[in-house]
Amino acid sequence: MSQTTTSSATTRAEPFGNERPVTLQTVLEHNLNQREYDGIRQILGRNPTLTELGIFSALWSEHCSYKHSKHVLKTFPTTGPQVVQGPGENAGVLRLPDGWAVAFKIESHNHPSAVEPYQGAATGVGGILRDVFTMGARPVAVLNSLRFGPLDTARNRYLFAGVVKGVGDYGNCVGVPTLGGEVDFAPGYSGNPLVNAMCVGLLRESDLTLAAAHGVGNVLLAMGASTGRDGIHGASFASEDLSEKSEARRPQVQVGDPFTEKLLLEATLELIESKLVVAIQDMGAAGLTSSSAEMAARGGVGIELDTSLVPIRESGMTPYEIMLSESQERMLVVAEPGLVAAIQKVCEKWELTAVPIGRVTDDGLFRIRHGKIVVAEIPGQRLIDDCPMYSPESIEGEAVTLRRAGGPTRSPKADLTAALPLLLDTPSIASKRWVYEQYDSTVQAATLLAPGGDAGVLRIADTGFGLAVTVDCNSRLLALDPYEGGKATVAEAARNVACTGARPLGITDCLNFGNPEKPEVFFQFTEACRGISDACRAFETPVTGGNVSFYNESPTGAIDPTPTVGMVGLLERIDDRVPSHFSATGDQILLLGNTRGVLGGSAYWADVLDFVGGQPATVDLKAERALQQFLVAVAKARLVRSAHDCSTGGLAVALTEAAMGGPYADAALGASVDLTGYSSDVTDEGLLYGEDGARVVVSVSPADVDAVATLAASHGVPCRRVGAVGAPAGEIRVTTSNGKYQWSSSALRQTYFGAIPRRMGHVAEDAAEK
Amino acid sequence: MTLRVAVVRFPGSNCDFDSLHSAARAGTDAYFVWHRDTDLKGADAVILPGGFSYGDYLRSGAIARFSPIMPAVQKHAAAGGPVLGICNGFQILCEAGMLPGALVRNGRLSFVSRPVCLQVEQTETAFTNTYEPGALLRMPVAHGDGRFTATPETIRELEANRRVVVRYVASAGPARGEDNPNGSLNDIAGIANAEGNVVGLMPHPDRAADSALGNLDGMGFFTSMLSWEPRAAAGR
Amino acid sequence: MTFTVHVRVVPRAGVLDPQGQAVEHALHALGFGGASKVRIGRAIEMTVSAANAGDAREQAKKMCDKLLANPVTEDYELEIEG
Amino acid sequence: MTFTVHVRVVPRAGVLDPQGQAVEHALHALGFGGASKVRIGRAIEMTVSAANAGDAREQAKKMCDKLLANPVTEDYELEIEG
Ligand SMILES: Nc1ncnc2c1ncn2[C@@H]1O[C@H](COP(=O)(O)OP(=O)(O)O)[C@@H](O)[C@H]1O
Ligand SMILES: [Mg+2]
Repeated sequence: MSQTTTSSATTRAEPFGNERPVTLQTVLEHNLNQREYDGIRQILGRNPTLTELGIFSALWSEHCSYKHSKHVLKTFPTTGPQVVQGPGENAGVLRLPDGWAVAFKIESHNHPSAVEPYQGAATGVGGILRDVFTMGARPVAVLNSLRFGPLDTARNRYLFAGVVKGVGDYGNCVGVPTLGGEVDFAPGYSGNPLVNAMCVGLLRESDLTLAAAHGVGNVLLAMGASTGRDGIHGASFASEDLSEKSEARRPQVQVGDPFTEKLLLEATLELIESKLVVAIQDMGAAGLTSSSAEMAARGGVGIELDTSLVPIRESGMTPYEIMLSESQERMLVVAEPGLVAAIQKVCEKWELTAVPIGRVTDDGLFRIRHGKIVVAEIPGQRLIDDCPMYSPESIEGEAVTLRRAGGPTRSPKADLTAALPLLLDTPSIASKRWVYEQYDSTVQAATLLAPGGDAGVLRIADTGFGLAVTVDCNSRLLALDPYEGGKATVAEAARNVACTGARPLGITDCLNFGNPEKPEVFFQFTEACRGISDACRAFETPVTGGNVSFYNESPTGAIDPTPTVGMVGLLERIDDRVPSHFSATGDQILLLGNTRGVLGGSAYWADVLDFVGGQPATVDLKAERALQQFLVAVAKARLVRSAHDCSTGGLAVALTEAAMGGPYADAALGASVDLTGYSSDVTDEGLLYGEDGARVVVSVSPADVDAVATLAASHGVPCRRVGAVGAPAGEIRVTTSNGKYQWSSSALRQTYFGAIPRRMGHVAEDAAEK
Repeated sequence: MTLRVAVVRFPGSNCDFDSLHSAARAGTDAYFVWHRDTDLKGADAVILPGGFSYGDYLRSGAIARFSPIMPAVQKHAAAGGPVLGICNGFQILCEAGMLPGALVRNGRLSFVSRPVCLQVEQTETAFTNTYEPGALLRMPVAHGDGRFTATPETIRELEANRRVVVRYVASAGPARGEDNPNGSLNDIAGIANAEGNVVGLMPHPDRAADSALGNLDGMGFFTSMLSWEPRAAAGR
Repeated sequence: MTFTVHVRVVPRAGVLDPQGQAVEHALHALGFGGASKVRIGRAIEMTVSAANAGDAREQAKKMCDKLLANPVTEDYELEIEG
Repeated sequence: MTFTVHVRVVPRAGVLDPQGQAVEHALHALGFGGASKVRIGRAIEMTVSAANAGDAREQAKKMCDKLLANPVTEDYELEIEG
């Protein structure tokens, strides 16, 4: 329990060497304001030393303190029978059958990736892996959600190529399969790409380890890589707009070492299994500072560190630098003195070092010495708890209201046949094979459904069950209507999971937004969170954790709101899994859900008619839930051969994706679909390209059509037989009351798989845009 | 008594369990040997698994081949004992000079992870003797340095003595374009030594040897160890 | 006239070089205890046609700044052979 | 005494060097038409303690033959700085 009081404690600390005295200027350089500085002085009862200021600035940065978002995050549903660990730890944990549990978490590495895409992305993956294995979970899958500006500029192609290579090289080396992800391209991300990495880990519920320091007199050990000057001030860096200034800050670039990460992973799991540690946590953002302060606060204890004992890589590092370094592949361990030798033996086996650098104390103080000198002494609980919280103004931007009210000006381009290949050639819709082919998706020999379908599915060795994992976000919908967009994002994730036959269990989220001090941005944030909350309540998929990334702004303005949702689902019997693609000529095609033909916010309007706007479809959470439950039931009954949800691009794109087959199918299949049954007040545009939610295309063997229809009816899910799967290399034909449309399935396949490679043909010279 | 199979774990191995489980499913008594060990604990056969030993820094397999366990592996192989190198294991065998040639950066210069189609061209080896000659197999590749390269003489020697064990092909006919995922010379995916007891390949039979995954095409590499009878190279 | 240009691109001082570390360990394990401060980068070799050595260097420098080296993490050195 | 050793490891002539080709192509696209025969290898930089320059070279040579270069595909060159 906490030892601290709210009255200003009297603590003492002296400057280190000839470090500069703290002035208001220094304070501002540390991204703290006058009010926050006064708070610090009040807590200390004196002026801080430079080291103390650095520590406060890191922990009171947006990234660590959530000072603009905490009160909103509190509104998330975070409980449920399946929740083992909700928000507050390094990762959330959900219960699985037979004593198993799944730990998962998503986190952003946007700003580092904008400066150095390869290392920024690589270290992003490294950080999220550590968040999961510090819980005692073995990582079994990684996913990534990426955003870039359009591929028609070399700079954007360079960032895209570098990020993908960075994500791949790191995860491939550590040996965790990438089972999913998403990539979207829009002008708003040009100055400010997004790199969100998610990790899913597996553990025995009984092995769950929490990162709370306990036991006065216990030892703190620095484990893993030595400490250099990498990424000093990464935490506050991540909390400011990108500008020329950040270019000047380039020396902060952190370099990832996936080989050391792999050793760290094995050593950590061995330490936890053999019950040698009290607590363990990675040194992530704000490195030694946040890991030690967070562990102390969670345990309500004090700690004392001696920075002169920390193994360093560069000579002459100051306590300030050592406390704030973000060198990668490091862990902080709390252990009983008697077990230190045993811990070091395990580390030695894995060619790592674990060095005592401090101890747990009973005075509730966060004390840093360098040898004899005390360079920082701060009441620990207040360091974490007393960061001022903000609730900025929240007003919808006028431009958005206008865009929502508007509509496209019809143009001759509106040829509904030409529109389909055009959409399939749009990088945001086109196949991402160019990306996931660079990621090992089969290591660990557990992959049942690899990238290229709705959700990734892996089996849990020696059990009958599996997990489905996905990450989703449709930023265009959120930009137009953050509340409905928030709901739609969770709904799409859940549909993707349910399409494979798995039951959605819970989510983690990465909330990427612009500067929260701008009312229109904060409006997007609060509304999106409200939408996510309502959807999660309706689906009973609690939020178990996540991450907030604000200040995603560049000279060109704020990014579109991008709250990425990562979801896991349980597939009770792996043999019930359902793929996304048609498999047999003659199978019947059924369309589930209601089709109203809503085009607001659709890709058709945006990419074909050049109008980004309109009112997106209202998400019917009841219908989505019913659809999810039906998909799980119909998979259990083994009644469908494939299931694929309708999202961006509407029915036409969903149908084509299912027919064209997976990334390595030998041939694309045809399909003939008859939509004349739909009331003629739905336009052909709406039928083909409308983006109503709660819809899924399934293929069914002719013998099972009636059984599927009956089951659908019993779930209250609209279900209509619309056609049949055609021959290999056949045509895709759609008939409506007003027209007939026809495409060559093979040609569409080429467009769809060729779109990104075609644009990424000159990676070598794009590198000139670094 | 059952066949004892030692799977060597190097720092950075990440397919060690995949190989161990595949060998066990094949009915062998499979166990781990640590890279710092110096004896194989009475192994009848040895597997060098996939992964990124020592991060594949410098060159894939270049550092691992100096591990304390390697002399024992070399001795075992010299005595005719079966040794299988999968992916990184293949790279280590080449770096150690136990197989000819080298595995260099993929032609496309990026990591490639996808299923490939293979044809079994040599069944008189410790790891392919349960396959039908010419059998077509589907299994994943996942590597950055998989382009097999060697001097023209070596290539000629390998082809002349039918030491190419598996070759990249199309589902029907010879490989075209992407069918050879890394630009290997002669579409070579795996080779053997003259005696057929040492085999290395880039694709992953260890990821295609489990009915639960719906693919058993790779199982033969593990069952073959059980039915292998060494014969003098002259006997070929 | 043509010149042979050797470019040496190495990780900037202070930037972590995991590859160099691994190789240094390996060298020690192999008994080369005398080796230290191992850094590993890229060696680029090319022919440049230019009026004179100075011009060749100029061109090579431009190529490095623009393409061959990553200013965020790397330094480079040039050598021109007549 | 300590010496700075520069090792340049390059793909042997005749061994395909796709990376070199890609970079050469990129250089041309960026307007550096004068560049040709681009080959890309590894630059290794280290400190070697030795009795004299000759001994340092000897040691470095051994390191290359044993570990730093692959005899099947690569050639190397050494430079010793006092
Ligand atoms: N968007 C969010 N939704 C729910 N919980 C969140 C969100 N952002 C952060 N949290 C929770 O707040 C805690 C601190 O977050 P963070 O600082 O990102 O952890 P880490 O140390 O892994 O960076 C974590 O437990 C995280 O799950
Ligand atoms: Mg963490």
